[in-house]
Amino acid sequence: MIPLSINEVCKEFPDGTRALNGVSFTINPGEGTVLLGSNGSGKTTLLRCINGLETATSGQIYVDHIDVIEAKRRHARKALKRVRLQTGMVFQKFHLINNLGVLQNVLFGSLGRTQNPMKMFSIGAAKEERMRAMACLDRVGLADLAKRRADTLSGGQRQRVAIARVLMQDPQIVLADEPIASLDPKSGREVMDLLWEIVRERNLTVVCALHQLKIAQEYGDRLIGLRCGNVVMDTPADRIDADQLSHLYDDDQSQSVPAVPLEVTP
Amino acid sequence: MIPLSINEVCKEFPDGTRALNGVSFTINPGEGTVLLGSNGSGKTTLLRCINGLETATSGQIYVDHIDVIEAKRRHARKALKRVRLQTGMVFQKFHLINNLGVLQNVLFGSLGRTQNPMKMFSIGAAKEERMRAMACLDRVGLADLAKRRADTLSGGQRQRVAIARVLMQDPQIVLADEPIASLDPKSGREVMDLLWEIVRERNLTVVCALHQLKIAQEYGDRLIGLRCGNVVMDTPADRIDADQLSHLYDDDQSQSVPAVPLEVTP
Amino acid sequence: MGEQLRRRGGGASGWGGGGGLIILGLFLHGVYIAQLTPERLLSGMGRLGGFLSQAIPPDLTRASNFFWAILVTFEMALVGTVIGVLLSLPVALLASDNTSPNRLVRNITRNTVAAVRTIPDLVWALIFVVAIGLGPAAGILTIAVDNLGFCGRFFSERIEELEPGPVEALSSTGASQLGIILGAIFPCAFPSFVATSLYAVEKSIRSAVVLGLVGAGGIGVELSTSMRLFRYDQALTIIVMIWLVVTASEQVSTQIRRRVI
Amino acid sequence: MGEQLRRRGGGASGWGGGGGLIILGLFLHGVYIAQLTPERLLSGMGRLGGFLSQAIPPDLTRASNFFWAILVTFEMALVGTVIGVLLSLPVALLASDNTSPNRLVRNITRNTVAAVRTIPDLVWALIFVVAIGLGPAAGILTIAVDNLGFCGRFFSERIEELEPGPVEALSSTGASQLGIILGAIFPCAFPSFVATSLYAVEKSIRSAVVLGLVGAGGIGVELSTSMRLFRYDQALTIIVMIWLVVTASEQVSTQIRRRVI
Amino acid sequence: APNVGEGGGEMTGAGGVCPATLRFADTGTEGLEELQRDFAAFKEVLEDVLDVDVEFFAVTDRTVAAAAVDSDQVDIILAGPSEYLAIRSNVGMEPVVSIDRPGYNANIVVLADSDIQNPEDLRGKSIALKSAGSTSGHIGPLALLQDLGFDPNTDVDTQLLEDARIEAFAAGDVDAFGAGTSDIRRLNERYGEDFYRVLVEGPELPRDVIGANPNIPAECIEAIKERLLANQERVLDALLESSPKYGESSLHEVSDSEYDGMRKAHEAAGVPF
Ligand SMILES: Nc1ncnc2c1ncn2[C@@H]1O[C@H](COP(=O)(O)OP(=O)(O)OP(=O)(O)O)[C@@H](O)[C@H]1O
Ligand SMILES: Nc1ncnc2c1ncn2[C@@H]1O[C@H](COP(=O)(O)OP(=O)(O)OP(=O)(O)O)[C@@H](O)[C@H]1O
Ligand SMILES: [Mg+2]
Ligand SMILES: [Mg+2]
Repeated sequence: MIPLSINEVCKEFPDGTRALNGVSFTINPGEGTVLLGSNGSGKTTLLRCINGLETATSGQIYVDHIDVIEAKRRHARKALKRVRLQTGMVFQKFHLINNLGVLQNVLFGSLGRTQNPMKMFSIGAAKEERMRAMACLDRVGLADLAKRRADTLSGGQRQRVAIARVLMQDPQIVLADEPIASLDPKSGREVMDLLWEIVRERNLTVVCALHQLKIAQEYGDRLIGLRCGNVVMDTPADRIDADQLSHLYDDDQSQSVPAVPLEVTP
Repeated sequence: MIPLSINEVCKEFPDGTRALNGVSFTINPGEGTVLLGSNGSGKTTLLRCINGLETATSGQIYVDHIDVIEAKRRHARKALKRVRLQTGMVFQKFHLINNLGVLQNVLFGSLGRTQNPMKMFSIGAAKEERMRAMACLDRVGLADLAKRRADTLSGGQRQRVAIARVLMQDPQIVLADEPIASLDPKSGREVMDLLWEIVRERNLTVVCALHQLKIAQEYGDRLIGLRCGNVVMDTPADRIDADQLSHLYDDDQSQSVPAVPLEVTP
Repeated sequence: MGEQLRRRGGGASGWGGGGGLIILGLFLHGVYIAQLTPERLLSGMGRLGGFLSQAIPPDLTRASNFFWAILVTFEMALVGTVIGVLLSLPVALLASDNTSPNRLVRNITRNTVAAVRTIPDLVWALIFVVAIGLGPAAGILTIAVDNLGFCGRFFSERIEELEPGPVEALSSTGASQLGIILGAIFPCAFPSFVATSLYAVEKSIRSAVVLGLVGAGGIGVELSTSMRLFRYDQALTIIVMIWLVVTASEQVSTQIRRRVI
Repeated sequence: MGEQLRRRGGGASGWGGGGGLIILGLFLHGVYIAQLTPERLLSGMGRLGGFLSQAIPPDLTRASNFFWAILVTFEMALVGTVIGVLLSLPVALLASDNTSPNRLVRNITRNTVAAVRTIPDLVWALIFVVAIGLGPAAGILTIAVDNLGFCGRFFSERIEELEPGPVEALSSTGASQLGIILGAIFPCAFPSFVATSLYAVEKSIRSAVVLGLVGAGGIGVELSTSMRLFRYDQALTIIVMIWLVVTASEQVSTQIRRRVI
Repeated sequence: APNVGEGGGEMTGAGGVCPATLRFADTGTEGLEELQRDFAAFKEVLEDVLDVDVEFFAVTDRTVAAAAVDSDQVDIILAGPSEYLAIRSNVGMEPVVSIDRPGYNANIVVLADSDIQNPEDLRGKSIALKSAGSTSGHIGPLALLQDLGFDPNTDVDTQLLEDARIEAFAAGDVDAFGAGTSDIRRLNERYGEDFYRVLVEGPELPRDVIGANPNIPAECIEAIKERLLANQERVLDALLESSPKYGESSLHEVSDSEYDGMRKAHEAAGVPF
């Protein structure tokens, strides 16, 4: 199975905002990790660096023994593709293709695996792929909406379609950026159940950014807390203490002030 | 103060989806109401009907003694404007103007009040308006980011800018569509505190769609539960029972199946 | 509901099907009369050499004259485009589904813009010559009207494609139509408007032959004279010079767009 | 950071300031030479009456001839535009910041497209006549190349303006560039591509004078002949007929766009 | 010349000396301006007289016509005098027959109430012309000025106004107008004969030419010439159906030297060949 290892990763945006400030941790196969941290602490940035959507400024990220940062910097397509095939992402803002159908959006999950992308369009798709996509939709409870256009769905429905897309991709690592932010409590739990079911079943690795502490403690094997782009907490979920948690969201530097190094300000 | 009264409101979308199925309730001034319901139960649709962004198919909605649905149908601009001046909205997807600055976005909150919209651009804005906007930003803890472009903010930061915009608008009724969905727990509470503080202070009316039951019970004076476009629960927050709540998210008809009347299906 | 959707789709494609068949027929007949066989294309390639040899090397003797002509053309194109773009903004708002006060106004505006586009350059040039006499002014107005037709349509399409979110956000504050336009529509459409306008300047430089028609000089006359007198080498010089100006303005345009996107 | 941002902004506006000043100077000089005084405009209005009276009422005697000429022109414009649009798709992908394999390819493509646009109709007509002889084929290819320049640029701009979200979503599945293009870029840009292409057909009908250059006939020749012979009443008939065709195609275009937006 | 007669390949036309198909382009002499755009009769007569298939193109641009000759895409061409010279010197063209057009000349006119009373007053004035290389709208008037002792490039302000020339002249935006016969007729139609004054009237201009691509065999050119001259009535009647300007025309044998005067005029105009 594929380990994920992150070493001293920094990310500075072109405008000088420093979102990650030397993040390091290693996740064991099959570990369900929850990423906590206040708004702007760098969770999204970290997840995007892992699958190479964002190029980290320094450090190493190993997925399947490939250094993502290096691959990204050298524009090594093949390496990057291998990384991405193995990492599925659920975005905070869903990122569906709005003017296509729901089933089509799910079918796109397996776009990385096919040689011929034409095969992934609902008209030309092989029957078995369509069946798989329907099964994925069914698993998130939206089989009835397969033919709807994605932009007529409610927020929560969209989020589930995005999750179905990742199921379709069938990756080894799932990166989930607040996957249940817009789901109702019951659906949220169902989705978490679903994610964790797959993790257990296939011994996958999950990194999931969450704001719901209760859910985080309930589902996560391990909780990693970010603050101003630093790892300030990293414990098994059952050994967490309330103090640590509340410290994570402390006001002073972390949330309202962006994660900018002080020396840049005049 | 302004009461909000909703009577037998139905909404059918052009494609036949029936999102609201005869919703009625009246909210007393200063009442903090929380709207609960599973994904697709019609919360967003209801809120959008209240300020006339969506035209309800039938029924009456009275804001400030004006029938919104009627006004909308007759394209009565003045009436609609009066309604909208009094109702501030926080959107699920923030809806900031991405390529403008944060302060500018907040300034737009008072666009409805000015005769001359040119005055609302940060360059031409009156000093006092700018000061007010800065104060609103400060209240959501983002005063430092006033000059950033809105699209460089994190999800949570954007949500807070959207809330600052509503503060700037200073309405009598606040319609909030999952205002804390992407906020971290501490900020989420802060925002709820903020909203409720204003509600109490100015005796405003809030209707707030939420998925966090705990927060709903803690803040709401009254909880209204929607299911398939029907009100299935309407109780003071302190008299809620767990059974009722869990029933709200029951699987059978409510979530995966869209709120479509059965007779439409062949 | 599935059924309903399908029925709706079916009806639409039935209607579109009729129109589609006619268009397909016209298209196929067009292909037929073109007789555009691959062999013809291939054998043609060989013949181009002789033609090109007449244009290469470019004749640079009059390059400095051309430079001034291009500069003047650029100035007039710029003024004309600015006028056209400014007029296009309100027109586009009136012509767009989501900003027009009502259907009637929208249809009238849209058809008027289409009519403005249909009337050829030449006619506009004549109209303005009759009205205000020969000279740069007539040329500038012709360019302005040309761009009104072009930008009016493209601005309007862009406005119709905007995400509804920001507009709804400002509507919900009770903002007036003007407030929404200035606060949400223009900022969101701005990058696209800038790009379209920059293209319009470029287009006007190229189509500045019209400036020659009205006695305002410019590079258009030079180019058409060179071509008519078979001075391909001189024409090539002009084309290259225009291309340089266009490329330079593309650079500026890219810079500007990068800043506004 | 505020400081930094400001400094960056300052530098940029310093650079842009220089270019901006030059452009402003050219613009002002353009305004100056135009001498476009309000009195001139006003007094000009009066003179238009005589001009219009020659055009009204339209002369319908040759309307049926015109109808066939417009139909033929439409066919050829359609074929030319389809070719041009199909060629534009890959070209636009190579020319866009966010889809081009690298900067070099992007710059080369972009400048080539600009060059294609700079070369006038007449020159393309010459090239195609040399290559494949007089007739509709040369006209169609000229229209195609013209549209390649136009659509290549507009498609590319649209692609650069797309929201990054859907593209990132597909990238993150490990999709190849082709997969991303087919799955995210084309669907998201589709409404805009359709609108641009429909405009391109319209534009080609109007600019189909090029078909006359190469002996393929069409309405462009009729119109320019009418104008040259001062048969304004006949010209008006043609303009109105083109306008009707354009309006009809706008209707179809609106229908199509409403379905794809 | 692989392309000559590519339509048939064999030399079966005009009694076995010409290609089976001849491609004929009318450059519209001065654009297509005078043409009624109906060449069906002319094409039919040509096919009958020459005993070939004729592929006919009405081309609206002289440059395109020249390019078509140059690349052997066209065999026979009907051209105005200055186009003949331009095409001949640039890509080659053999004159076959010429067509005269009685009364076809260039003039310089001014508005009736103009201060300009005699040609000498034109010095320093602006004069509207048509387009570069046009026989009656550019070369002809410039030759007149040259004969008057002007240097047309410096002593007067010439403006090439194409289709706006008549309106501009009528509006008084220019002082004078170099008008061909057809321009005069249009002035008469639109503004009446009292509207303007002919200041200088030029001599009759050289004849239009039917010319052949130099790659056409000499026997074929000779055969075409004979057949055209022998059937002059029918050919001219058919031609008249396509264009009224050939009203009192007749066909003539032609030699290139006929156009030497025109060559000089071109030189004087600053556009030598
Ligand atoms: N493109 C960008 N340019 C500049 N700064 C950015 C950009 N994207 C993010 N940032 C900044 O980087 C920091 C980390 O952002 P990130 O989105 O990773 O936070 P997050 O932990 O996901 O927050 P949230 O919980 O609100 O989603 C924030 O200060 C944010 O403003
Ligand atoms: N424009 C539309 N066209 C058709 N159906 C729509 C449209 N917008 C919403 N719907 C449908 O209306 C129903 C109610 O949607 P709504 O967005 O109001 O739900 P919600 O309660 O806000 O859900 P969530 O908690 O997921 O945000 C859903 O079934 C949805 O699919
Ligand atoms: Mg985030
Ligand atoms: Mg909702």
